[in-house]
Amino acid sequence: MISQNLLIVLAGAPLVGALIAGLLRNQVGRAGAAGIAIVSVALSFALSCIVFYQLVWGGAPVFNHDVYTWLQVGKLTIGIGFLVDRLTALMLVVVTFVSLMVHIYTIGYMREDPGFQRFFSYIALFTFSMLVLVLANNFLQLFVGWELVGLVSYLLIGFWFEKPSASFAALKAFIVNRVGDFGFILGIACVLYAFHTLDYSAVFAQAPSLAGRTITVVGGHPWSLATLICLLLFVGACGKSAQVPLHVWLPDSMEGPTPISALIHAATMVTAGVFMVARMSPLFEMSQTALSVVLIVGATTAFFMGLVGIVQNDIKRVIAYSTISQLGYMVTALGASAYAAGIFHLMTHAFFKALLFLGSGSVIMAMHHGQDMRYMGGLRKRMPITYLTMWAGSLALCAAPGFSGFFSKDQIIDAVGESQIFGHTYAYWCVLLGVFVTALYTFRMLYMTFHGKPRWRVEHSHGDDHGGHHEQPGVLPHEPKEQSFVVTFPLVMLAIPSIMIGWVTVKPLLFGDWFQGAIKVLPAHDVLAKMAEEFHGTVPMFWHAFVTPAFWIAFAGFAVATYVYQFNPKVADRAARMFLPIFKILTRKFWIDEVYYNLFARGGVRLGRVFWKGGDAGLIEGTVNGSAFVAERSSRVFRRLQTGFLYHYAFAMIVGLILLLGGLWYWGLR
Amino acid sequence: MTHAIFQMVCFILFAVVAVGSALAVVSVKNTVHGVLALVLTFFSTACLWMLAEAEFLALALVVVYVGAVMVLFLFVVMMLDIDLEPMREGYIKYLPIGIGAAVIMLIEMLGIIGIKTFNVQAGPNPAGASNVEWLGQALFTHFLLPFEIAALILTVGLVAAVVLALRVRSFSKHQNPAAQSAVRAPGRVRMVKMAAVTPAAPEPKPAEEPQA
Amino acid sequence: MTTLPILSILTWLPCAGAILVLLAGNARPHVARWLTLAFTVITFALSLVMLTQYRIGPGGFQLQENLRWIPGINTSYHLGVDGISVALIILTTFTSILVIAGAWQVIKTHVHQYMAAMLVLEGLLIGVFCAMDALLFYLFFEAILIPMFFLIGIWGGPRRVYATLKFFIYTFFGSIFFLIGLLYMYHRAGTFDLQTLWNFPFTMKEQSWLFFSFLIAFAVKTPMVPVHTWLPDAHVEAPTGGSVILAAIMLKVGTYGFIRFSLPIVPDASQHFAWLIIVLSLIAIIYIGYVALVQPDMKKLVAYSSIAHMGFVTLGLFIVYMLARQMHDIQTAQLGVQGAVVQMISHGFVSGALFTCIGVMYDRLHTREIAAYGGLAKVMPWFAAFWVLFAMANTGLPGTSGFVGEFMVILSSFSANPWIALFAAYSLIIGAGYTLWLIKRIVWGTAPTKEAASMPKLNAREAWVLTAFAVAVLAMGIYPWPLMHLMDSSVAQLVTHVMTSKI
Amino acid sequence: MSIPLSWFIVFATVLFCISIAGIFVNRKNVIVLLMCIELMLLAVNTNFVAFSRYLGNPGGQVFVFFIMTVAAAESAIGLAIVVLMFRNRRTINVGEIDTLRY
Repeated sequence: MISQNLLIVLAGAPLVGALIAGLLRNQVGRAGAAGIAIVSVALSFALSCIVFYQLVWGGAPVFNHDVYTWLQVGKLTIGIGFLVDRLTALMLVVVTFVSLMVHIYTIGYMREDPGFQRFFSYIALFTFSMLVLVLANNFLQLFVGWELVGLVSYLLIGFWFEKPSASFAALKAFIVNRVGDFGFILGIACVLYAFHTLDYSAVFAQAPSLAGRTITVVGGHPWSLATLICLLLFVGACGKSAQVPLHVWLPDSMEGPTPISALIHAATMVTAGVFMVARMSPLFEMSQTALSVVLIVGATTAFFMGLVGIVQNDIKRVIAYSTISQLGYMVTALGASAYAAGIFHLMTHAFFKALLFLGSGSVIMAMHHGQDMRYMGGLRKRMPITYLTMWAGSLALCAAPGFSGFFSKDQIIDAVGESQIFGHTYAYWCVLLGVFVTALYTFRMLYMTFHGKPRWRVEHSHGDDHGGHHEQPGVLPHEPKEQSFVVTFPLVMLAIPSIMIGWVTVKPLLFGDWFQGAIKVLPAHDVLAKMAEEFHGTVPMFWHAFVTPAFWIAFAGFAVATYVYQFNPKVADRAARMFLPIFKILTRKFWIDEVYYNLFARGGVRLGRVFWKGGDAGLIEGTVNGSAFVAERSSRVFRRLQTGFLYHYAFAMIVGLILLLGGLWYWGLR
Repeated sequence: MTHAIFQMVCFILFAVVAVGSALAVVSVKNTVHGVLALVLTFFSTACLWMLAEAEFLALALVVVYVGAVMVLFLFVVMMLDIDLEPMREGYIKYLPIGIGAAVIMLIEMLGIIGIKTFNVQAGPNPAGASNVEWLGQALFTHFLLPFEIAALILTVGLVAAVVLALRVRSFSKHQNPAAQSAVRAPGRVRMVKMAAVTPAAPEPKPAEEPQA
Repeated sequence: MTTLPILSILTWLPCAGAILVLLAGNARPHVARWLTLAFTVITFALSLVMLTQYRIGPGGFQLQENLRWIPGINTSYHLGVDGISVALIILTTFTSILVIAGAWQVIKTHVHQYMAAMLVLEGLLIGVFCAMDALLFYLFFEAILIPMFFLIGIWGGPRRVYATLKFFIYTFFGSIFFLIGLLYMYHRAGTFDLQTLWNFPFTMKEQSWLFFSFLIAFAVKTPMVPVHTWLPDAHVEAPTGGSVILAAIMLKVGTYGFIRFSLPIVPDASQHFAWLIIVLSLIAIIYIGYVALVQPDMKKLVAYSSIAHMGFVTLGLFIVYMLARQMHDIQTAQLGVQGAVVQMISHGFVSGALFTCIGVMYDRLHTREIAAYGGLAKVMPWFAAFWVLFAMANTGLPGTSGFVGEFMVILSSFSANPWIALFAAYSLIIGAGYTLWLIKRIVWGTAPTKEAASMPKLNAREAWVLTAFAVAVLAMGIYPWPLMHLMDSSVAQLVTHVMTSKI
Repeated sequence: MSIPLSWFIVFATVLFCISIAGIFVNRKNVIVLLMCIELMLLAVNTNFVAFSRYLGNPGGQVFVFFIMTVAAAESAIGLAIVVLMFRNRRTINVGEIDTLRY
């Protein structure tokens, strides 16, 4: 039995940590703030492990209770509470573990930053928000957590708020996320309309009743209610999980400090969309159309955003596009009804992508906050731990057999192959070719960063003619060197699950009924069940990998990257010239940013100006002030009647009298 | 019968005089003559009121108007040294308009009065012997409050006329007893704090006289 | 039940205080300040006493006081409160304290008169929320204009005369129609008593006319598009305290009027014309959102955002007909009305806080131009934190009060028609757009001038005021249930009343 | 009494119209204007007297009494104003008194 108090402590500890680190930052000092935040998150992690243990091995039943009533109108009651089933428990452990690692890492990364305490406050607050989201037992609380993580993401992207690009990126991230939330809240409203409740268990219990229910949105055309709900909710997922076309904020979010990129924009927050769709599996299963949309969007994201990653030069942006692409994989899995595979990839991805980000952060620190890979290279010897762990993460990312990513991604590809839903062929090719792309950009990044000759130089003297050499790319004041223990420890800690976790979890997670009702799949869609028939254990799966196309495609990517970036770098330039149009499209990221900026941001401002000057100041104020003007002008005319001469007034009176008498004579005597 | 004819003749006589003198009021050049013509109008109208058996009012008209108001007019006209010429300008120009308006109004009024009332005859005099008694009965019973108010209005009119016409000569010297009796010590005496031993300092400026 | 006439005391105590404060005179501003603060605090305490005396369970109108006032026209001094009014009264008394504290040093000339005007305003506002007689309501409704007129006209900015006149004539124009409506109702029903009028069977034609007479008055006051243009001007010119009161409470008078007059007295006409209000509300949300986006003046921006947020209130109120009458979904109808009322309260806190923030900045640099500020996060870190909090509340972030009302209204409007919800939810995007762009320009970045870079930090008084607002905003966002519970039965009664047709 | 009512009324009407014409033609002389007003009041009073007699109601005559009171007060004040005006502006020409002009 899971105790409610334990869960409150679990969720509340990071909040308390955040409040102390944030509000009392001057009182507790730098060390105090870091210590409190880390202890609070460590406590959460420990409790998460306990919960996980109780649920999986301790035989505890699913916990589903409200802590307090948030809203009550008539019979409708919405509370703040906890739903802890195995899906939640898995997320809890992943979130708190990665968060803990990032907390520790932050001590090193943010050492010299004046906003040290603020940073700890934010990430602890983030952990709390994420726990609220994960633990939610109703749509309202889900939305609360959903928006809160968006808030913290906003604050952290804009952490270095004096940089205009950072505050712009923060704004962009928030607003693009809001576009997603716009769909999400409508989805919630639709759920309320359909079920008259927002409680998960009640909604999911009634979900089958959705079949055949319709709603008329556009005159005369009944839409399937289930499809509408799912599509609206999926818009939210698109925003949060950076799926096409709402992915634009994630690359820009790299303006934030690197630990944040690892925690929020790789491991946890961006996977909230995936988690949400998996959580809503009973609803999504009701709509074939919605699943198709999910599948196609996910596959498109997986392939095309990976392509963009190939041409990026900023090390963090490469990983960012990789994240978008991997999120695409997860979403594709969801679309193929392989929710468990999606969640599984979510978990492995959390470990190896956090690892990659933290590793890149380590590199960035060594390069004195230079992020451009064109000025890196040859760091292999100088940063061995970072180098090795980055290799481990990269192999996991590329689904090298045996690494965690292999187990998850291979299953996704298989699942998509098995799927019979509309768009599955397209999706299959996308995810398959995506493997090549993944390998290509991953090893490109590795080679450009760690291998080859150094493209940076060190200048010790401060007084030479290169005035501000900090601004000059590739010029370092010190030799790059391996970072301290607080940085390498999390790298190692994350490398271990990146390598190993797949071996122990693939079988239970995917092919046992591990989630026990947290995820519902209709038998007709159950691709994992089909795959289970062909699954003969983890080790055979490992060996089987070498005969799958996915492996060889990935290997091709690896080979191309090795040839081009390790042995013959000129090829890259030549290729760029040869395929200039394609290269251009990729470097400009399909012009999506430009289109959005001009259409929505600039267009919005222009529209606002038109409304303001034309509508408010023109039409309405024109009418209002115009009526005043007319009154004033006419009174200017009419006051001429006031001549001030007595005889004019007398004359007017007599004329009036004559008229009056005439009227009386004419009408009065009838 | 002869009595009736006599009355009618009298009426026509006085009416003609009244109308004639009224015409003179509005047309003569000299204002003093105009006032005198107005006096005549009042006199003849008072006679007409006599014919209507309103003896009290007829006498009051003579006493109040002819005796008081018209004298006032005469005083004012004679007192003020008025250049009459510019006031007559436009007289000829506006004469047609004035006559036109007057005639139109006359026609309208007569039209409204109509021929129907032309021969209405009066009954016996309700006042009986004494018109004054009849009027007094009404005035001091039914109309007592308006009567008092009228008295008040007259008083106010009197005071107002005096106040308006009163000329305060600014150069004349006089005392203001109210201000004298309202004065307090600070208005007269000014306490000055001084050191016991004064070094040779410049003479303190004499304080301004506070206003009484 | 106590016999203490608590509502009368609440209404008239501040007015009595105003006289006392005036007696303090111009020479002793400090006496005036402390006296005013004392009166507002006492009034707030009394309003809490009222809260304890109000029995939530049965709902309905309680603590009633009914005295003959002008028997000749059958009108009486009739006060009473239901859950909605209780909430609004507490909002009024709470905000008044903060307004007084906020204006402590800021108002330098004629302090005693300013404070007296504020006290009178507070009393009259409480009076509006208690009045149960239409004529009494009208009296308070109109009388509010007087202190506000002085507040803007005397302590306002450079274009205060224009703004004052515009504000006054605009609102007065509206209320003339209201008065005509009132007189007609009296002519038909023979009384001004609200409870009688609620149950009086007006015909459809009468209802339509009355509906528009109410609409013009309350639409101007709320304000709804297209009669909103007085608000930005009034806000820009008003002193901080005036802005706060205007945004936090006075706008609520308009929507409160809808609740007390339009909905219950002319339900059939309201149903018939609900589409009009809904369309206007949606225009307010979207169109005004875009207008707010491009404002170069902070106060105007927040003023426009107030209009957009009031759009949610009117939307929530008039959605009730589609839900309750056409779809027979009383549950969701209640949700909508409840959301509208919650939004009223929440907007009171949030806009009040935002205007206070702007006032704090204005006191330092004496400009409201957005471009004059920047990098507040570095210059005044705590203040920046407050800014971000209130801005987030303005965008309707969960955990703050701004979320609750919007969420409920969007949820319920979806059941009425998905398109309404779609347009309403657009505020999520556009609201975030204008608010956070403002934040980006003033809180993040770097200070554009040396003056902006050396603004003094928050002083204790400002910090306390903002903290009080922050606590209110957060408390309402995290645990809105008590507020809803307070109003639940009243809202339910309103919806039930609205359900029954009069024709 | 054998004089018909209409005689009085016609007389009053003629008097009234004369005074109207007088106001028109003497539009610049305040004193004559005042006199014309007196004339008008006289016409009205005559009507009252006649009606009072023919209806047998003392109210009419009482009213004449009041009208005379007020008229006396009015002409007293009017003349005082005229005097004051003359003293201040050395003229009573209406054409030169236009302070109330727009």
